[in-house]
Amino acid sequence: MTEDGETRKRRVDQGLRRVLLVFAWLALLASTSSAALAPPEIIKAFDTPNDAGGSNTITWKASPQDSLLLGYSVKRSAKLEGPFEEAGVVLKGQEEFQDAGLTDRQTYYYRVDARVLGDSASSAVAGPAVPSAQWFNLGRVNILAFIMLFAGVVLWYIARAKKGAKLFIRRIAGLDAVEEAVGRSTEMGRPLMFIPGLLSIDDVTTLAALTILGRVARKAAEYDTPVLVPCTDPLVMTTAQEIVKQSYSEAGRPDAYREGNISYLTYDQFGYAAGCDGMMLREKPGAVFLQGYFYAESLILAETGHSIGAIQIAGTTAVDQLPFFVTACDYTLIGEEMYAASSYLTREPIMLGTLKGEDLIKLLIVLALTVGVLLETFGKHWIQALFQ
Amino acid sequence: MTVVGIWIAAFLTLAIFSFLYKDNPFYKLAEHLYVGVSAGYYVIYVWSTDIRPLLFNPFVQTHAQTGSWGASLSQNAALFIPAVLGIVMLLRAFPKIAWVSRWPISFMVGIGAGLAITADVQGYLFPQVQATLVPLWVRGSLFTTFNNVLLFVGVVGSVGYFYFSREHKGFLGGLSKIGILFIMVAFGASFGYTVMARISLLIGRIHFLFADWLHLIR
Amino acid sequence: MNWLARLEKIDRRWIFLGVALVVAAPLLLGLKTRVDITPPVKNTFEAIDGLPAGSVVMVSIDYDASTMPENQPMLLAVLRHAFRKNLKVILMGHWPLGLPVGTLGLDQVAREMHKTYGTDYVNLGFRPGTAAVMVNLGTEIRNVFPSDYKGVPLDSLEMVKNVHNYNDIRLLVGIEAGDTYEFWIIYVQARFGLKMAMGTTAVMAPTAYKYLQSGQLIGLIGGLKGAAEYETLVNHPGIGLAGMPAQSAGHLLIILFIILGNIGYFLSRRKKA
Amino acid sequence: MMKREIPLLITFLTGLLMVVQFFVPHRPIGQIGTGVLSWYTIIAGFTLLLGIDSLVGMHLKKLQRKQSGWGYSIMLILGLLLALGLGIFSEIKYGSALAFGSPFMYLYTYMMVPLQATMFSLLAFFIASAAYRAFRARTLEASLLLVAAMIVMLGRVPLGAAIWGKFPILAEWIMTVPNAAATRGILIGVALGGLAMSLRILLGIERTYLS
Repeated sequence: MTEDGETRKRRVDQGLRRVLLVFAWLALLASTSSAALAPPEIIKAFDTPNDAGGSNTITWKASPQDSLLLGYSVKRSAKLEGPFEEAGVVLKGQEEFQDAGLTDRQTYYYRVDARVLGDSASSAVAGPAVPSAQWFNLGRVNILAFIMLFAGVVLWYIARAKKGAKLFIRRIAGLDAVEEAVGRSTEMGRPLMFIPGLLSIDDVTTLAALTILGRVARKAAEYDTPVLVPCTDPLVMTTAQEIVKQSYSEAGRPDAYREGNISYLTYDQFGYAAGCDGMMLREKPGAVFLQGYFYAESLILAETGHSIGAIQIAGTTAVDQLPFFVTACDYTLIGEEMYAASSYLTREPIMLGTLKGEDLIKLLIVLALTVGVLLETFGKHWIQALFQ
Repeated sequence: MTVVGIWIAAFLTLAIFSFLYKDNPFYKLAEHLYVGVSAGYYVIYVWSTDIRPLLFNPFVQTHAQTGSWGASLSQNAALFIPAVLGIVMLLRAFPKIAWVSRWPISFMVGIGAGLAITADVQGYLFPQVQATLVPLWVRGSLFTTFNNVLLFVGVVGSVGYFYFSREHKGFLGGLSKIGILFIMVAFGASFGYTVMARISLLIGRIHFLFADWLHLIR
Repeated sequence: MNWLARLEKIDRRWIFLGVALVVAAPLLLGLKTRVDITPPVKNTFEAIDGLPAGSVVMVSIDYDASTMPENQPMLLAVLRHAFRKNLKVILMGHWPLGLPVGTLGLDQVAREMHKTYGTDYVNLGFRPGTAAVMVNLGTEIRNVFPSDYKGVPLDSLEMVKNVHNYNDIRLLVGIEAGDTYEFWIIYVQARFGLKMAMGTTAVMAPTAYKYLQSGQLIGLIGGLKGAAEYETLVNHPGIGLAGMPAQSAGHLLIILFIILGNIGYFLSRRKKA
Repeated sequence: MMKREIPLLITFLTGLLMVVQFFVPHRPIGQIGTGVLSWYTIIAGFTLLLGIDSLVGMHLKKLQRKQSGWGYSIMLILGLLLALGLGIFSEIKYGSALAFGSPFMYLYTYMMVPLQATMFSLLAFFIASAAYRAFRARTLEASLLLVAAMIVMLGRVPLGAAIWGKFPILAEWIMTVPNAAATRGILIGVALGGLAMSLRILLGIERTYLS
């Protein structure tokens, strides 16, 4: 098309668009001025279920002209006849509103207005609705049931383990490498480095990492190899200091423990990465353990660790970062393997008992999945409903 | 001031990049400055966004409302608990009574573990299981049927990979093999997916150097 | 050693150099690429383009340094467009650490287009309380921002003397990296009917799309690609457009290195066999 | 007892309380969660001082012993003092260190931002070197990793679509079907493992953190 043709086409386009716009406005005007603006229908107002009180829920069916609206305004009154005041506004397309900040055991009435600029249409009044608090969240009963089932199974296996039942757990590849890594570092006369991730001790992944640190430090103490633990969280630092100290005394070498090896760097994500990188380059650890919860800094650490020729054993439950550890490290404990590792390394029967419990629940979940998809295939949503 | 700031920023940027060649004094300088400045930065940041609004402001506000420090102290008495636990934490620095710091540590571990129990079930387990419950046969769409079957097999396979109670031989061996294949595809895919965002970051830095610092480009 | 087998062990510093070159070169050379203009970006452009000179546009900085590479190009392109059309710009933000970043961009574009503070643009700064701030601006801007970011009273600034609330603002452009834009829609679009367009990171764009479909947003700029489109429309190539060939080249280079590595691997394996 | 049993009891009780408040919306139990979390934030805030103590102690020691690189330790401590000094000054003068235009924010804009952004951008280099090294078709698994990565990479840029129009669609399919399936499997495992770990901690079976 020539440029001339293109301009012409654009002009026609614009003209068309203008005409359409005028029509749209006319339609809107017609719908608003002639009081044809349809209000929302089927208004329901009731106490919000499963809450701490002070809140009502209002639902409605959207106005037939929903697409033309600005939104809905929910109005509240203590009396059926009013006066109504605005409780809140919601966007078009929505059919529910929670009115919070109310007084329990008081009566409220509601009305929902469909709004356009400069006009609105009111629905019928709904109510009375009386807010109150509940003692148990019925919507979470399935979660409670699952947790009780899980705890029951785990406790049963622990009891069996205590009675001396033999519990088999398969080998986990990354774990056997721990000993090898410590040994190789020692041969090369280099220290070990343990990076416990970015989170604090309220994160269970970090606690699992610290358990692994305990075992690594124990081995290192036997070989008399120093363990460097740079931390980004002061609580992780103090806890790690205690753990490593304990491991050294268990190995009968409390004198070899150096608190300064377990240090705080900075709370800043990339500042921590910069500090760890610098430490790797200068201390040249023979093995680097990247265990814990990591974010984007994972690959910065793992690539630097690789460049100094260290054996790297990673482990994290951060699914987003697993691809980078898998590509850049020698061994990676993937997700649950890391939790398993922390119990596996202790070799205590009770710990293995909890692993067995997890596996039984896993079987049940696979069973539920299998039955569930079959039921779904026939249009039944029973299993689906259990996990709502 | 802006010009000075840009020169500082440019110097630090280049100093960090120099690390890609090898460790050198510039990187060491930038690294140590970074660790020092950011460690200090977070002390101020945490004071300004956590300690002051959460611990001190409630006392000041109640005092402003009631006009009495007594009322302020009694109404916000609960805040003494974290304040005391926080100070107890600092006793770690004194070896003889360091063991007291285990109490706040236990408190924090308890919060984390307690929250994780319900959050793991509500936030991870149930939604993931629910999203996998798809019909294995979708009338009229062979493609959706294929995808759904693949999804189911992939989920069961990768769950199977994490089964520890038995050697991965026989049926379980096959299942976990399927699982690990799926996992590898997933890792490759998310690796590839991230490349774009990472290159964007580098574009941002290089643009800073060329435009804001050197004015080579507009 | 066979040179082909050497492909298996390229020093990673060559790779680093390659990445730096393919990303820097398109930026430095100002390589031009064509990007297809998508309707959401075009609509944003036309919304600004259609405003009469002197109209007030509000720009909200709802991101911080971490997403700067994606968000900043959008900000620059939109500001350039607004200033070229002689629109008045009010800048503000809901992210405490975002405003320094937004101000950098505003000052840069204003300097480059010879605009004066107080008559052509005003920087209000940041106040905490996202939704509350948004709602209060609907009655009187001075209730929230009695003065600008430097403490100059608003009434002494020529441009905003007669600007009191959303009625005096023709369009809001939010540059977004989180869910703040949904607050804008819920508290301002729905309540006051203010027209708005958003520039979001690429990750957020699919979610934001639903507001576009419902007509609550008149336009959407998604990620570096969206910024590149806008730069094309304002005919001022910037980091977004230059970034497109850099992205493609970066991806291609990585793939190339993977292929080279595999060639080296197979050759050396055949040799051993 | 004070050193082990009481801490274990504290863990158990706080943990139990957090579980209970999840199920009981009624006042005051349902509100404990948010209250306790702000307590947590306060305590964690205090611990930063422990970190500073460790960091400064380590570098002062380096200085005293004139260990290699002690010059950098001076820079580190100066940086720390600079941030603290500007922060306290800004707190007093501007009411908040994070107030716009304060010297503390100047430090943030011209030191923290470029340092963070540059460290972050190193990933563009490392993602390339890691891909080159690890993506070798050694085994079936490695080949899948490699092929999936290449397809998704090509599907994300205009260039890929120019080579073969279907790349974006194929990439999208890999992300939404096989990738989603595996991620789901991993997440189910992580959830169960985390649940068991939390349970072990509450019951006092896992007590390494109290060594």
